[in-house]
Parts: sequence; structure tokens; C-alpha cells
Amino acid sequence: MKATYLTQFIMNACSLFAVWLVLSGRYDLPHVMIGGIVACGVAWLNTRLQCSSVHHFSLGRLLIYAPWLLGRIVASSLHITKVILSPSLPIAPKMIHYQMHLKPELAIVLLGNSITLTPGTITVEVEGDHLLVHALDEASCEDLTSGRMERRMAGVFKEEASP
Amino acid sequence: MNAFFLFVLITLSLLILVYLYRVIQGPTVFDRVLGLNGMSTKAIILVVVMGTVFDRVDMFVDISTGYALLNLVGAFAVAKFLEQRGGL
Amino acid sequence: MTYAINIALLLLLIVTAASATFLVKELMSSVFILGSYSFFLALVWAWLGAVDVAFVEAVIGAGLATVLFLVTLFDTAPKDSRLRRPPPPLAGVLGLPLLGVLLLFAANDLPSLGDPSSPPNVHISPYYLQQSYADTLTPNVVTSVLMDYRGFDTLIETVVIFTAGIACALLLKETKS
Amino acid sequence: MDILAVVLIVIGLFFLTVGAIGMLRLPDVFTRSHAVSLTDSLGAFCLLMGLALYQGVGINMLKILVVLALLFLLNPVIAHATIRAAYRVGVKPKAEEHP
Repeated sequence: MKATYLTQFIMNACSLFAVWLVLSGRYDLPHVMIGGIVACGVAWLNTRLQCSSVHHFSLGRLLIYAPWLLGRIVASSLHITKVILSPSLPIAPKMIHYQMHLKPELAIVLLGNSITLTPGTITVEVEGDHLLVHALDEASCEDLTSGRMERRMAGVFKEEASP
Repeated sequence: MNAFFLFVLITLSLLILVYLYRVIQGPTVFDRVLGLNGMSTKAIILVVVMGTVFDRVDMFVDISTGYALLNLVGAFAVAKFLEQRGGL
Repeated sequence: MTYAINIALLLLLIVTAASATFLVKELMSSVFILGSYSFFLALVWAWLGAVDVAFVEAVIGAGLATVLFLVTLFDTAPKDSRLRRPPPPLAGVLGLPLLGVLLLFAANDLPSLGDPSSPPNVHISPYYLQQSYADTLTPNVVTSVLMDYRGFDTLIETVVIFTAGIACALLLKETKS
Repeated sequence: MDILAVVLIVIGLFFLTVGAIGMLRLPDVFTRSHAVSLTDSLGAFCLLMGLALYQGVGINMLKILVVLALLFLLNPVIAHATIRAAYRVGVKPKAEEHP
């Protein structure tokens, strides 16, 4: 428990310090020192507030997931563009109840965010392991209903999704 | 190159005008919130483009970060308010 | 030329938002549009080169003031958040455009933007720009002007704002009746 | 490099325009949110990427990328909050229910 708190504290402080370095743009000693002190203070205040349920989360797999998500965003953006620009406006909006098999909270948050980020689908409500998703038409929600997106997300968390 | 960025600026302003129409016209409150959200995204980009025109991106980026964060606070305030009140 | 077109577009946005603030029916929509108005103003400041003013306008005007208005709306009854607007008085309809024309007429005499020989640019600004770092060791000129050269001015302004805040807190304190 | 930046900016502007058109044409809040998310994700991504490339490698590029990351983290949350509020308040989507 103590070790996880310490690692999380160090991770928080390092990321905050990196943001400080990027945003301040001055690299003389006083500014960098102030940044370090402030980053440690903010991390000290905030680490306790975080949920500590970081399961087997792998950063490397997230780096594989992100380009895949970007590819999906491009594909569905082109689809939505075609729908919006066609004169007859062929939309068939529908609500989908989707049963998830993911357990970690962080995975659910990331999955919901990915769904919202992909044009054509938006997460409306999250109840336990149950997602309510609004989709613009049949083609745009195919990724979700076929379970592809969830399997990818389960891969990030090294979990077995059993659809 | 500068003329190109000015063209980008003008296009973005015109797009903001479209969103402003939705904010003013929108039948429900949520249309207005949504329009405001899209408008703020465009405004954030607009500020960064302005920074590119003036060649001082480091200064202008601060405005857009601040506005992005406060936009989140505002949107949450609206959503919480409307959920508690149960509509307008 | 494009410079002028862009500023004209932003001004058009501002005027549209300002009139829409008065014309919509619900208080909440009015608050949103007021927030967007504030942000257009911030964009104009940024475009004129006053980045710090733009920052304050975006953060306080568009962000914080909107949230404050919404918090106020939390405490009003639902029937109060719909506006019943009486028709505007004739004096306002006639007088306000006249005032606008007068102001535009007065604005004719202002020096053009960025004119190096205009009074504000020859009086004391060159001194600030050249000497402020040597005088105060502050990298940002605006901060040095506000906090060092005009320190007392800023102090009294802060006192005024704090007094207003304390007065509001005292007025809004829940009284046990 | 500059050519690539200009191409990316133009693509971003195109998607922003499509989003605005969608905002005008689509019928209700839920469908309009898709237009906004189109603008937010791909349009903002292409435009800010183009601007970052135009700056060249350096601190300014990193700053623009910070803004981009912020947009990608915050915008889905904002859209979700708005749409959830609309759904809970009882705005009925013009949609068929699917299991």
C-alpha cells in the first residue's frame, strides 16, 4: 500500500513537473526550482484523492491503442462527413444498450471517452457495467457492437474480454 | 504565409458566427450549451492561430489553456444545475 | 485590409451576442450568450495585442462570471428564470443609437492603431519599455508597471475589491430568523 | 514541412466547416452532438497539428501539443456531461431503442 502510494506520488509529481517545464518556457534555476516545489506540493495534496485501483495497466499497449483509435476517428469522421454533406441527410439515430465485461474503473472511463471521441457515437449514461450509447446510424456504431473496441481496451488492461 | 493565416482567422470567425446562430436560436438549453462548447473549441484554435500570426505562440497558448479549463468548469456547472433542477 | 476584415467580423460577433443577450427569453440562455460575448471581447483584445487583458477577460468574464451567474440561478425559483420583458421605452430606442453615433464621431479623433507618434506612445511608454527591467528586475513589463510604478494605485484597487467582497459576504450571510 | 502544415490546416478547416453545417442541418441535440464531436476531434486535431508543424521542433510545438492533449481529454467529458444532463432531464431523442 505504502509502495503504491509512493510510486503514484512520484508519477504525479513528474507529470506535473513536465507540464510546468513545457508551459513556463524558462529554464534558469529559480523557475525550475519553483516548478519542482509546486509540482511536489500539488501532487502531495492530490494523490490521496485518486482512486488507487490501477490494475495491470500497460503504457506500451496504450501507445498501440492510441493510433488505432486515431485511425477509427479518421474513418468514422469521413463517414459522418459523407452523411452530413449528402442532400437527403440519411441518418437513422438509435440508442444502444451495451453490456460491458470490463472491470477496472479506469478502463470504463477510457472506453466511454473513446466512444465519445469517435464521431458518430456518444456515451449517454454509465450504470455499473452497462453503457447507453447514442449512435448516428448503423455503420458508425459497428465498432462498438461487434465488441472490437472493448477487446482492444481489454488488451490495454491485459484482461480477458469474453463477449 | 501571413495572408494564409489571416484567411484561416476569418474562416474561423465565420464558423463561430454559425455556432452563435445555434446558441441564439437553439430550441432547448442543451443546444445552446453544445453550441457554446463548439464555439469555445474554435475560439481556442483561433487564439493559437493569432499567436502564430504575431509569432508569440508561447503567450497566446496560456489564454487558450485557461479558457479550455474554465470551459470545463462552466459546462459542469450547467450540467449539474440542470440535472438538479430537472430542466429549465 | 484582412486585418480590418477580421476585426470587423469580431465586432459583428460582439454586437450580435450583445443584442442576443437582451433578446432571448430565458435567463440561463442570456447567461451563456453573455459568456460568449465576453470571450469575443477577449479575442478582440488578443487581436489588438493586449494579451494580458485578454487573459483576464477570458478567465474572469467568460469563465468565472458565468459560473457565478449560474450559482445565483441555483437559488432562484424556476418561475423567476423566465423573463417577462416590458416593451422598451421610446427614450431608450431613440437615445441609445444617438449616443452610439456620438461616440463613433468622437472616436474619429483617436490616433490610429499602432501610430508611433501618438501621445501615449511618446509620453512615458518608451521609458517603461526601456528601463523597467533595470528598475525592477521583473521580466514582464505590464507586471512591473502594475506592481511597482503604480503600486499604490493597485493597492487601493485591491482594497476596493476586498471591501466589496466583504460587503457581499455580510449581506448574503444567512440570518437566523 | 510548411506544405504539410498548410495541407493539414486546410483539412482541419474543412472538417470544422462540415461540423458547422451539421450543427445547422441535424434535427435534435443528440445528433448535433455528433457534429460537435466531429469538429472537436478530427478538425481540431488536424488544425493544431498543422500549426505545431509550422512552428517547427521546439518549445512552441510542445505548447501547442499540450493544448491539443487538453482538448482531447476535456471535450469528450464536456460532451458527455451535456448529453447526460439532456437525457436525464427528459429530452427525448428521435431514436429507436436497441438492446
